[in-house]
Amino acid sequence: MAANPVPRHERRPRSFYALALFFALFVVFLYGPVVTILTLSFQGPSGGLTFPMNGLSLYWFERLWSGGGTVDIGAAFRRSLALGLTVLVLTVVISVLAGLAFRKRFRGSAALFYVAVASLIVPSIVVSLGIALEFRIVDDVLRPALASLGLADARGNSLGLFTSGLGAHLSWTLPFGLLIMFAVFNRLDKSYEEAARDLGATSWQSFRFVILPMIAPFLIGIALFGFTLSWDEIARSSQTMGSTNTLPLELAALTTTVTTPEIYALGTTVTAVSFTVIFGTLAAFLALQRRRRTRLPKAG
Amino acid sequence: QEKVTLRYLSTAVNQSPAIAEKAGADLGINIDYIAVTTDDVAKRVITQPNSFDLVDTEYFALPKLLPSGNIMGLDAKRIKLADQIASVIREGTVDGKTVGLDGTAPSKVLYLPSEQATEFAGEPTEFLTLIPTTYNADTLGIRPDLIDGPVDSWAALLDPKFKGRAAMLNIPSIGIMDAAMALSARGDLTYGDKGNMTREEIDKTIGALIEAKRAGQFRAFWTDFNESVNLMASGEVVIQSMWSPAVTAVRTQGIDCKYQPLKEGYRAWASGFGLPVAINDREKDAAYEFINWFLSGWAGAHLAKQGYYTAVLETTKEAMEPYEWAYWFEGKPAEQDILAPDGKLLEKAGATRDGGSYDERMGRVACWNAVMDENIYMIRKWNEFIAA
Amino acid sequence: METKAIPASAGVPVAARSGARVRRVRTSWTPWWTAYLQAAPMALVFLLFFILPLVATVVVSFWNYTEYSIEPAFVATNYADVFYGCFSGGSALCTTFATYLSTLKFVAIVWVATLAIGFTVAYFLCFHVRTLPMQIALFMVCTIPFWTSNVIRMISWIPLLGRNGLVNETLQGIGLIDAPLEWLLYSDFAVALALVHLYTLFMVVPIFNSMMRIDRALIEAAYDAGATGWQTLTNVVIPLVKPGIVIGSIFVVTIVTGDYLTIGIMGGQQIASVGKVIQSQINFLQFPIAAANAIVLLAVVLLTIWGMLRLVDIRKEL
Amino acid sequence: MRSECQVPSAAADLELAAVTKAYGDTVAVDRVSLKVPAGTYCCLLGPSGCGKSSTLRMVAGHEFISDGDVMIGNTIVNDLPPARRGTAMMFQNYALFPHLDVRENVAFALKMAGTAKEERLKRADAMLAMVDMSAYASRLPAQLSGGQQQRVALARALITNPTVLLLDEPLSALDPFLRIRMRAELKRYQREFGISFVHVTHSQEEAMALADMVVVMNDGRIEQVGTPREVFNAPRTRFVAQFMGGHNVVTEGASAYAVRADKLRLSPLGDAEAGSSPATVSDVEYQGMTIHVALKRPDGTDLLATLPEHEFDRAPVAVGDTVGVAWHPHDRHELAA
Amino acid sequence: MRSECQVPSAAADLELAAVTKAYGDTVAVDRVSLKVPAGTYCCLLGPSGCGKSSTLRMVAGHEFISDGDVMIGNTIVNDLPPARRGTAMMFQNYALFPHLDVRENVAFALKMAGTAKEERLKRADAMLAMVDMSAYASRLPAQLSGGQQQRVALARALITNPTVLLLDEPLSALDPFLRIRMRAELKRYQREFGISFVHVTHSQEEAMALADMVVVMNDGRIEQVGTPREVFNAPRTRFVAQFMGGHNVVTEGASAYAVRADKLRLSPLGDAEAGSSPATVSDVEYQGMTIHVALKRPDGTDLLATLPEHEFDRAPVAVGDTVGVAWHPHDRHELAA
Ligand SMILES: Nc1ncnc2c1ncn2[C@@H]1O[C@H](COP(=O)(O)OP(=O)(O)OP(=O)(O)O)[C@@H](O)[C@H]1O
Ligand SMILES: Nc1ncnc2c1ncn2[C@@H]1O[C@H](COP(=O)(O)OP(=O)(O)OP(=O)(O)O)[C@@H](O)[C@H]1O
Ligand SMILES: [Mg+2]
Ligand SMILES: [Mg+2]
Repeated sequence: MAANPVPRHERRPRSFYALALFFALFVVFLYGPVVTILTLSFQGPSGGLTFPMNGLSLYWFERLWSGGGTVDIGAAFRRSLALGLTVLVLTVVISVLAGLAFRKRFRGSAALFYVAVASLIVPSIVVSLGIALEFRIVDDVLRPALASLGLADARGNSLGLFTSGLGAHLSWTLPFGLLIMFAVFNRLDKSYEEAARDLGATSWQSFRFVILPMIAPFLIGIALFGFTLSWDEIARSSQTMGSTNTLPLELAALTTTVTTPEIYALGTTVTAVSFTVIFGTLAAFLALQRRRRTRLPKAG
Repeated sequence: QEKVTLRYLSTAVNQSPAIAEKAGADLGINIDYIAVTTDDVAKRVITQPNSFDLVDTEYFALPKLLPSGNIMGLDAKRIKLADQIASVIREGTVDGKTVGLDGTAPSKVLYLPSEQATEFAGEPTEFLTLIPTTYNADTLGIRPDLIDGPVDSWAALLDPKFKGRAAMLNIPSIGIMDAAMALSARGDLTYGDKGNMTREEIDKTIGALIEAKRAGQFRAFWTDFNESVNLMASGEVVIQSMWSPAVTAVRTQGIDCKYQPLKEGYRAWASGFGLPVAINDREKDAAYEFINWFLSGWAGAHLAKQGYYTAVLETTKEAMEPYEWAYWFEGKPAEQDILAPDGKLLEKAGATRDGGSYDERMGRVACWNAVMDENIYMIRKWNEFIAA
Repeated sequence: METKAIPASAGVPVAARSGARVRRVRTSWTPWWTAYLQAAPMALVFLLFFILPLVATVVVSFWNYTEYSIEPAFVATNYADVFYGCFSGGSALCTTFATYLSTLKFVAIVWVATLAIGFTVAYFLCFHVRTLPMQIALFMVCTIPFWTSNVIRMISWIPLLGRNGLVNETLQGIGLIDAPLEWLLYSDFAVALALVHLYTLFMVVPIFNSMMRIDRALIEAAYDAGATGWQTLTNVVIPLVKPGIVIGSIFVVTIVTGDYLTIGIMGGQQIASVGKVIQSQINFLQFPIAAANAIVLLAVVLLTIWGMLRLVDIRKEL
Repeated sequence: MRSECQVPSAAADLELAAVTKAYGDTVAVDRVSLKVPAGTYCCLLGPSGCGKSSTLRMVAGHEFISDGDVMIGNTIVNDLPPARRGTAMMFQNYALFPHLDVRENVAFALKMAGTAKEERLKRADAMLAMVDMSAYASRLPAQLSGGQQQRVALARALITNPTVLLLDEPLSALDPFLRIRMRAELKRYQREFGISFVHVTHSQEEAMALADMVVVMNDGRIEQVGTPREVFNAPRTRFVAQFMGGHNVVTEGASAYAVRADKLRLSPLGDAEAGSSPATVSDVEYQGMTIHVALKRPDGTDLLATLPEHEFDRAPVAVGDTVGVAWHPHDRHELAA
Repeated sequence: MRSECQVPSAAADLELAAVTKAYGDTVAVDRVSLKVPAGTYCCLLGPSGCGKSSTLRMVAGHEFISDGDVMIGNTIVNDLPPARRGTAMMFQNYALFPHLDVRENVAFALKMAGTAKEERLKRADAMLAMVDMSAYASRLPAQLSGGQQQRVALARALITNPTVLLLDEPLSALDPFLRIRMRAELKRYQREFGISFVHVTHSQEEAMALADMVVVMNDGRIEQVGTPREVFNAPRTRFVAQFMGGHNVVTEGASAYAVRADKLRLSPLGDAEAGSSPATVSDVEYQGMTIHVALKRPDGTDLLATLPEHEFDRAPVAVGDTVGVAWHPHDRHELAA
């Protein structure tokens, strides 16, 4: 009865091809420009900011590395890295704690939630200005008062990488962390905690031995968010970093001021760091998953 | 004891790694550069007075900085070459003749009655606000290869011939003076003091700028030295007010760029070292030591070879090759190839410097960068121009 | 029932209990304050770095200022300055309105563009890519740029769009144009392009998320009822992804409204934006008027969001 | 035949000819041929993954047919879009549009066809009246109970006047009590409308209660087609016997036969009847009217005897007892495989 | 009595005294009093939302008791944490820790109690051997089938030597075939360990098959407690009769009585037996061994008759036929409410 032994082929609708083309163009749009600067960063020593390429070399990377440029990128790089890592750790810890709190009922939970969402949607420049003002007031008003009590230096500036800067970044990363925690905990059945308690685990044990291992892969996600959001943050950093600049601020300043392909070399380097972090995280995530699945010999 | 570190706040353009290196070798002092934009220098001085030990800022910012009480007078007695500082800075004269003093001329804001004063003295005293590092006279930079016909007046900045290929300096207090130079050159307006306009003058100036902007005169605005270099080098812009070293920087890229002297004269600027009130004694001593070293020749020559003028001309001359001095300061044709400090070729033998000698250039200054009394009003109007 | 001895810790023997009782009802095995303790760090961060700064902004917006200091006071002059000339009836638009208009123009352009692109991309990923691994892989391809530096992504346009940039050279090379296109860089076009490039992902992600939640059976049910592809889109898909659209829109609108960097760099510093105004006022140390501007900006953004939220309840989405 | 024509649809036969569905390399449906006469309640029955849904969805047009033909009436519908096949589908979770109210859900197909608003709402209301849901016309699906949702889904499917209604596990989302009630309703509607229902289920109880025609599937193929009684009383294969439940499959040499659990007779070992063999009681489950006695024969075969309560009470057995178990030779039913 | 003591736990009675659970204003469990003697298999049976889970969870200590007392042995455990009550709970989806392998899951309670690693793994292995899962000791839960997971969950719960094992719908996650198999295993383990099982279900079939003691709940209260046969044969209330299924509730004046569906006898109207009344057949459902005939009396009462296949075949009826229906007076069972 089966007349044709070869099954028919299923045809894709025409819209598929149109949309696939659109998608391809979108990807080109997304990556194309970055590819140009990646290419241009390998200009020869006499190359300029635009095509055509004048030779092919690592000259601009060397210059960047040797600090031959106008500003100390290395220091900004290290500052951003330190800040990013601090933000990463704090974001993970604070988000997990808050996530745990939201599993229970407590007064003010709705308010806290709305504040978190608000922190996400209030324009960053406003938050940044607010923090700068707050610290200005602290310095202008509180500091002399504290100084008269001998508690602080009368002159001084409280704005800084790890005071206002850190706070500004947390106000940006924590809402993301919290929302991810919601997603994670929504999918985490309460019966696991009950089972742990049933088996004699204390609250801490139940967190340490049950909840934490179960949510660990998602914490990697939060960590990634925390780090990259901080690593790339500009608007909130703009007024809050005090006497130092983070890498993106430095970059933003340089975009208009550097006259050589060194800026592209820098761009390439920064992109490389981002990619390393992303793929490192992904690899860690996958490794965790795989270990879960296959760390054990197949039995029976 | 550990080496002293001086946190040196200024715009990026004033921060030569070579100077830091040499100072480190000569004095055993670490120079730690903090690079920010011109506006930010002033902002830092006011809001974060203890975030630096030495500031290199422009004289025109002083009327804003001094009242904040964050800047301390420098003791002239501790500056060995204090009385050899160029007369144009000390007195506003070049070769005995008074130059144009419109705006915040350095001579008006150089002296303080006491170390901690918050008002200017008005006459020479023992305390100096800033010790000059570099100064120069600005004019229009052009791309002769992309422009036909001569340019000889500030009016060219607003000339519709350069529609879409001119740029404006977006530091309001300086930008408006460029505009004023252009407008008065065109004969549209006359000003009492271009550096201290009345509201009416501001309104008219900005009105004219808005008109030009709407007509598409400007390609871009810039706020930073290197930005102007980029715009010029990439050919996006063919005419704009420029800083002399910026022209030099374009030229080192092998691009034809001219620092065009104009019949109305120059807009001058000067910047110098200041000390924060909050400085500690050890850093203060080091700062004086560094300033004295700075004035002693090597640093001056290093900067002069980028096109800046320096505080103490005598020591600069000593530290330069005669042919270099002749080219940079005397307006003579270069006897040999002129090289930048990093060894790149700037000019072939035989070239002369745009605008001629030091005296010719500084002698023809028409006004100085300034902060006006109506600054707040002016900034609001400037924002209107940006928004237009 | 009388059996063996009970360890003292193992509870209260029946006999030991009094008859009358008012039960104190526990509701959890963890002490009541645990939740507060756990929420405290986050609450504290938001208090210190979000609530108080906003309060400070409101307060300072009523202060006085000079060139170098701010002074506690209660004056409305800053607001008057913000709206200087706006209500005087002059024919020209005042600076603030012009600035907002310019900013809103970008918001509108970028919103429409990101929505169109974001929706199409999400739709393709969701309904035309068949296997989940492929969907995830392509989704990752779209999201990875989001994790890399915004500044770098922005400036990468410059070598492409300049007067002597790649695009102009190419177009001239193939003889499509004989003079370089001036409007490619330092123009509204450049700004819009860069903003779309930077922020389309903020649309793609929530819309994709909403779309993935649509039960495939609903689409089949629509086809079953005779709907064409387009009818399915307008009658089923779009109504169901509305929450995703709203969330994406909120992101794009707030970010673009507050943006000053992209508009600055890509607009050749020639284009005004509210963020830039605030930023330059901060640079000139005019904190109180910057604060007043920030409050006005905040009000505008919140009003917009409030309007959007009236369309959709996004809490369901979280 | 096409759904656009708004007259009550002519009943028509549904025929599958060697229909095959391959997902990549896995063959989900393997050359299935089947004829469902007009007006039949047909149940596709089988374990999870046996290809029931795939078969149904190929008929509906939601799955591409890899090979073979689907005919409705005398039209090959392989390449027709779902709405033009004269089929309508009721989805497992009903797939009601959550953003439309009940009336709009029901009127959806008419709206798509461009019927004027007034007309389509009128017809939707009429349809809702038929399924007794008029009172809920302006509720959203989320505000309905499972049974109510089912009725709306039914109304929505029937408004297109389909020739064949396809139902994919329509009852599995309901709780057991509702499930039994809704079962009766489905059967009633099928009778009233006089069209064919093709109903996918993995519950043999459901299939037996509802179907005129049961199609037992396994592993992409049809194992047996017949009336419920045929299938239950005369399972053709070991698989069918086991899957239908209530059967003991006894292997004897190379062949096997099935004996219904209620045909087994237990007797005390002492006075075992002829042909009985000993077995140990391994479990006794009370089941209300009947009692299940699980037995183990010395050779390891498990047997299940279902005894009416009164019969069990006459000679109760307990776990561990050894009893004689026997059945009439004419209750043996030989199996093909 | 405490779970820490590692000796096999003494069996103990479980007693609920006027236990109440209120969630805000809704009273989920309303003064329930119940005594489950040591070593009993007790099923809590009732429709969805009747408070079964709440009751069980109060016993387990996962829900706080609004009023009343829970006693295990002669200790009031109201304020004891779950692990110190001598209860253990098996969760509906088993709640096996997905990141721990089977052995670690089972040893979890011992680890929490601080038992040395070697010791606890040894005991876990012993427990796994008891539930026949030794071969899977180092698999992760995700690599197990539903039935295997259930056994692990059982082992994990039993390793604490509980006095009472609490099970909340332990079989509902399984497919129907597995469900029946696991049912038998649960019963076997209960017998082996000799402790009480309290098992929540909404399936009367499950309850009847398993329980020594069935507790029928409705609306937060207990409707009836008894052995499965008592409850099925002598439902105390209309609710129990209806809920257990297979019963007809006949109202006669103010009182009502129940008649089991298999006690109804049908006869052709012509030669109706004494006491029979006419009724119309509204549905005939084939159920394999039996046939359900739904009837409607002229006064509107619905009746259900369950006939063995052979009896139905002797005098088949079809939908629409009118028949006489009758039952023996001694099959009437008077209802309290
Ligand atoms: N989209 C798909 N891609 C690949 N394989 C599929 C797909 N859909 C179904 N299958 C496979 O085809 C086989 C038959 O699936 P089908 O859904 O028809 O089974 P079913 O009988 O409906 O089962 P269930 O009772 O679980 O719904 C299964 O082995 C399934 O894994
Ligand atoms: N945490 C809670 N908050 C408020 N009400 C609740 C909560 N848990 C249960 N209820 C309500 O209490 C009643 C009894 O719930 P319970 O879970 O005990 O029922 P159940 O018999 O187990 O039902 P099911 O068979 O559906 O599991 C229900 O009406 C339910 O809505
Ligand atoms: Mg299926
Ligand atoms: Mg329950």
